[in-house]
Amino acid sequence: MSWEQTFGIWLAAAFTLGIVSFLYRDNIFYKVCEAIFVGSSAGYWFVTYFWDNLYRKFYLQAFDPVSPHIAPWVGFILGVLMLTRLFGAKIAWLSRWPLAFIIGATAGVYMMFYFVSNAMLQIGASIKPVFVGSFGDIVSNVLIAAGTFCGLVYFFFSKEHKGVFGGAARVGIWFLMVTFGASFGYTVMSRMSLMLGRLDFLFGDWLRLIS
Amino acid sequence: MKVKAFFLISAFVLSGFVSGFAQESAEPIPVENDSLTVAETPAPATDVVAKDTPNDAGGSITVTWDLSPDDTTKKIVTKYVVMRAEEGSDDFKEIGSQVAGKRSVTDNEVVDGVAYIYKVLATREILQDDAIIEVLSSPSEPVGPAKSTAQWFNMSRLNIFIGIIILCGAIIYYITAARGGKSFYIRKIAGIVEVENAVGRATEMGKAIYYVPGINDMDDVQTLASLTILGKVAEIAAQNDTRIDVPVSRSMVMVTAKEIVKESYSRAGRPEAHQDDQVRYLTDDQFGYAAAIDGLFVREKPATVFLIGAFFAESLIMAETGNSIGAIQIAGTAQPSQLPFFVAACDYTLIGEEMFAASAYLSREPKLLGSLKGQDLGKAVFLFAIVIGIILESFGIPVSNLFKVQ
Amino acid sequence: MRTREIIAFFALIALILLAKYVLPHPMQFSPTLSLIIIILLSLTFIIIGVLTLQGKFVERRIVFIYVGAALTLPFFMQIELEVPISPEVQSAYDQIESLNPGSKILAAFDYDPPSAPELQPMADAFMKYCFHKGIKVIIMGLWPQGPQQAGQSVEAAFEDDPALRDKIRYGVDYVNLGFQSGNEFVILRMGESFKAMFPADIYGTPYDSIPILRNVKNYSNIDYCMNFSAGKPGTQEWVQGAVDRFGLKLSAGNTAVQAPMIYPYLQAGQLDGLMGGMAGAAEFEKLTGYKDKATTFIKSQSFAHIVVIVFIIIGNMAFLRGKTERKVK
Amino acid sequence: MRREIPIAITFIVGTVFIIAYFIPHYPFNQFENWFNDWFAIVAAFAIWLGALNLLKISAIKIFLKKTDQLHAALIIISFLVMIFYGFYNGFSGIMANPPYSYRDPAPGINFSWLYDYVYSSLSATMFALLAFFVASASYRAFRARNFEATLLLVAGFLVMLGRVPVGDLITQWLPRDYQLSQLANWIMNILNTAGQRAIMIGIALGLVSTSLRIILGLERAYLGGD
Repeated sequence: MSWEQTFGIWLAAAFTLGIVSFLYRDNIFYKVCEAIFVGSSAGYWFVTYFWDNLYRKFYLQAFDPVSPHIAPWVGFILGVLMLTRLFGAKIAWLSRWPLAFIIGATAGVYMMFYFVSNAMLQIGASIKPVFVGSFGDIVSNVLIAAGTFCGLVYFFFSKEHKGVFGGAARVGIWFLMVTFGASFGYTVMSRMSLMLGRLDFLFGDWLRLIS
Repeated sequence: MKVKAFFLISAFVLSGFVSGFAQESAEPIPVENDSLTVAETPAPATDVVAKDTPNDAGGSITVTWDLSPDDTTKKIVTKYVVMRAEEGSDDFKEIGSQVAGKRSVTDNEVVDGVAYIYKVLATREILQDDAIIEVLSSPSEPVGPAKSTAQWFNMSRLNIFIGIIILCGAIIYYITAARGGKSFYIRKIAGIVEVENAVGRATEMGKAIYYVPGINDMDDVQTLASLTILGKVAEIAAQNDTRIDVPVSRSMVMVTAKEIVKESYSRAGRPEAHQDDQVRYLTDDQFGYAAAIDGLFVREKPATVFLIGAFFAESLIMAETGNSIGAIQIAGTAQPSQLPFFVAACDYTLIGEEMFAASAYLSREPKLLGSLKGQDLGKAVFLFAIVIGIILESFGIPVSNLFKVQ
Repeated sequence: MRTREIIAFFALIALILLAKYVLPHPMQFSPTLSLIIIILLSLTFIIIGVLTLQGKFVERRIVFIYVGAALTLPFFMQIELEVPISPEVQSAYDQIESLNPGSKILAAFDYDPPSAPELQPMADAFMKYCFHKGIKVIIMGLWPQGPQQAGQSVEAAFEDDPALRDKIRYGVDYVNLGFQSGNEFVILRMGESFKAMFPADIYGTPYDSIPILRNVKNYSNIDYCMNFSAGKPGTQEWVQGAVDRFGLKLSAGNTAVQAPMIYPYLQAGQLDGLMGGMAGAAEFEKLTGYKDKATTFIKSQSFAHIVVIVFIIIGNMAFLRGKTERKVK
Repeated sequence: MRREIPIAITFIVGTVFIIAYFIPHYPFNQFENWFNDWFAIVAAFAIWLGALNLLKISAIKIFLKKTDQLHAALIIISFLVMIFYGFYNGFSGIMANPPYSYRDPAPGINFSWLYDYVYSSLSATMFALLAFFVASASYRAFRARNFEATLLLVAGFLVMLGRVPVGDLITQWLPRDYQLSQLANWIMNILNTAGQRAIMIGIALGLVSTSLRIILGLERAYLGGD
């Protein structure tokens, strides 16, 4: 193993322990690790944005020797306008234009995206014959339909939760609570395996206590 | 109002039928075809049709056929090969193939406006020791000419079009009604009501407020929603003379948040209290950001923490640390997978739609409240559609296709 | 820093040096010692339970220590955890077991390093089993890092049994086609032609000059498919794209987070078998006979799980007791 | 004008992008792809603003406020080291024949080394802290405080038990379909699906409404003052 690798493994082990020490309380080791993490990750993304976005998505496209594209120049112009903030208040207001553009596009694109994937598709999936299959299937179908219905009733803002309507909203909260509990309990185990990966590194690659 | 709702609902349901029929009317027209059977060679495919692929940007023709009578489990037909030539030429080239039992191939290599002729070869590959030793095939009659074109409206999305028109129409209707002076009842939403109390608590304790707007960039509507809420929270904080800190993980969010916080201070009449370093960038990295936020929480010990926006796995890392320093935490996200963690670790959680409603609710502007009322009407239409749909489906009338997305 | 913390810090340094240079490598606790440790830890739970009942809720750092211990100690314990074999893993194993030597299996690696603790053990056991049984493996990935993870599995198999290095030849007994972008469209196009999607393997060797791929045109020339998936694109796309359309036979290994979403396909028969999370990996290791990391990891995971469950029970005991007391007053 | 033009831009762009969803014809079919690229390019410019802000605030700490000097200095140093190797490896990569990427592994200390041993180890460990936080959160939150909390607790507890071999061991006497692991799957696939659907449909409605308010210029906080 080369010295860079050995050094790297010791460094990585020190960082691992430094971050874990936060569980005890904030301390100088965590603080050092945190500062290095913030700085290096900011640098990492800075570099990645430069090469993956600016170089590949703009430079290589716009200056393609065979068929140069025009579309990336729109992004370039928006980006330059964004940087006007660096050059004083006189022209800084220009940076609102690319923001307005991005906000408008985001609102437009995601409005359709969510309407389709979260509303249309989910409603389509809810519309299913209920009384088919075994008794168990029927119970399951009824529960899904009733749960979706009551859950949505809970989200009504313009009607007071009273009477039958309030009752449905309450059942809706119950369904939401079961959903939260189940998804939580469900995730616990896979979160444990994340730490196992680090322990495997510490005891295996670094200390070599396990084979 | 009820009449209007009924009208909207029936329009919605009807529209689905319309779009359902629109799709069906595009049935292929059968083409005459003589079947010539040669010994050992499979019979050709029948009813071959080549036509422009609908609802696309052009450059595509779809070829469909009915299976060859020899396409059975006996494997006399092993595949179909589709050949194409320009009209007036006999130079047929293979453009695609399909395994036995399949009935269509999409040719994406055509030029718009050029007429093409197609034929389908029902093919039998005879294998020996995994190697093809003989290929027998019989061509269908050539069909065409077919031309590809681009469409200006995607008919298969008509149902979505009508759906979004109804929803947006309802929202805009109530916004306009509110402009005209109508006022609407909006119920109390626990988490949102607590926003003001939470800011008040920080004021009493003389400590700062931290507002974390999630880890996504400006290309997520959750971030936009979070920033509009930030505007209201910062205004209340400025009125109370309580410092609000906004550490962010995206540069564009930083730029926007700076504008918002500054504006909130001047709306609160305290522009002099605003400091430039209240909004600051940390790092674009998910866990780097979480590490930095954790550090800030334990060192600065804010009295109130807002975690509102798009969060992923880091949600619990932040919320647990916020909890450990005893801060009042109000969270909100439309990330269904992270809601359980916020519910478990925070004092109040704005669940999905509630987060989007928060800025309208906090502003108390009638126009914005009107949009909530419109949203509710949309919800009523959806609920109605689900109930009716389930009933119809249970009686064997298929309607779920009305919500199909292509 | 308080003196106690300084002492703890130097103790940690000493422990690291001890572990690195003095302790035996690998280190293992005997079964008796392991049992004693487990009993001692369980006893401390009783103490915590009593304390909590007296109204003293333990602080979260105590919970952290227990989780840490539960995750760490099993690495060194020589104890066997009974892993019941679930029918879905058994069926995945049976399918591979029924293949004749020389059969060709497509192995799709659709995950990245963060999911490796759960999926790598499955992939390792799978690779070892196939190599020993003489099943030919065609590796591909719809996730960019997938093929690298596959490379690690191949290496793990060679390290486990160095004799395989001579027996198993690249290009003849296995091939790594690499990554192809395009998600579910790759799966669909492969139904027509593998070569269209993978004109060359990961080293740039043309498709046609690789012996194992001779006569492999599309799914119909593949005897079985195994998918290791951590999300999208993954098992769901394979079922919809390859099983439903082209009749591919498929089993899958999934992360625990993914698995429940995949169960309906199993019930519908579109999927032969399913290994879910660490438990699935441990079961598969047991069935194939190549016990390795998952068998260790599942111990840690189960212990950590039990710790969480016990703490929830303790928390509720005290809480309920407090409630009834208040009612009595 | 400083507010009117941006509002007009938002309105026009937003409307065009909604309409584009229904038009398969060029150039509308390309808008979404273009937007993704444009956004990526703008983000690459914007990160200069963020990075300079990070450096400025750290520098102020070191030289003016004289607090947290070590912390601030480490941020600046590690940022610059990463940038140096990122650009050094990147530019030598595109000059080389055949060209290679800045993140390709190579012997010695370089961007890929920093990624593997510094960035990845920090990132993976921070992620792994969840193993502990998930435990402390469930210890605190899963208490039968009231009926709703009890539902949360019971659902969570059953699913948690159903996910470890122990769960099936204690219900081994039941038929396979009723064992704890299958019960957990049932809760996930039925009850959880119902709740998730309600949440998702609600989100769609809220999101459409928010987007519409933004496009119509009713929510304009992001534009700041005049």
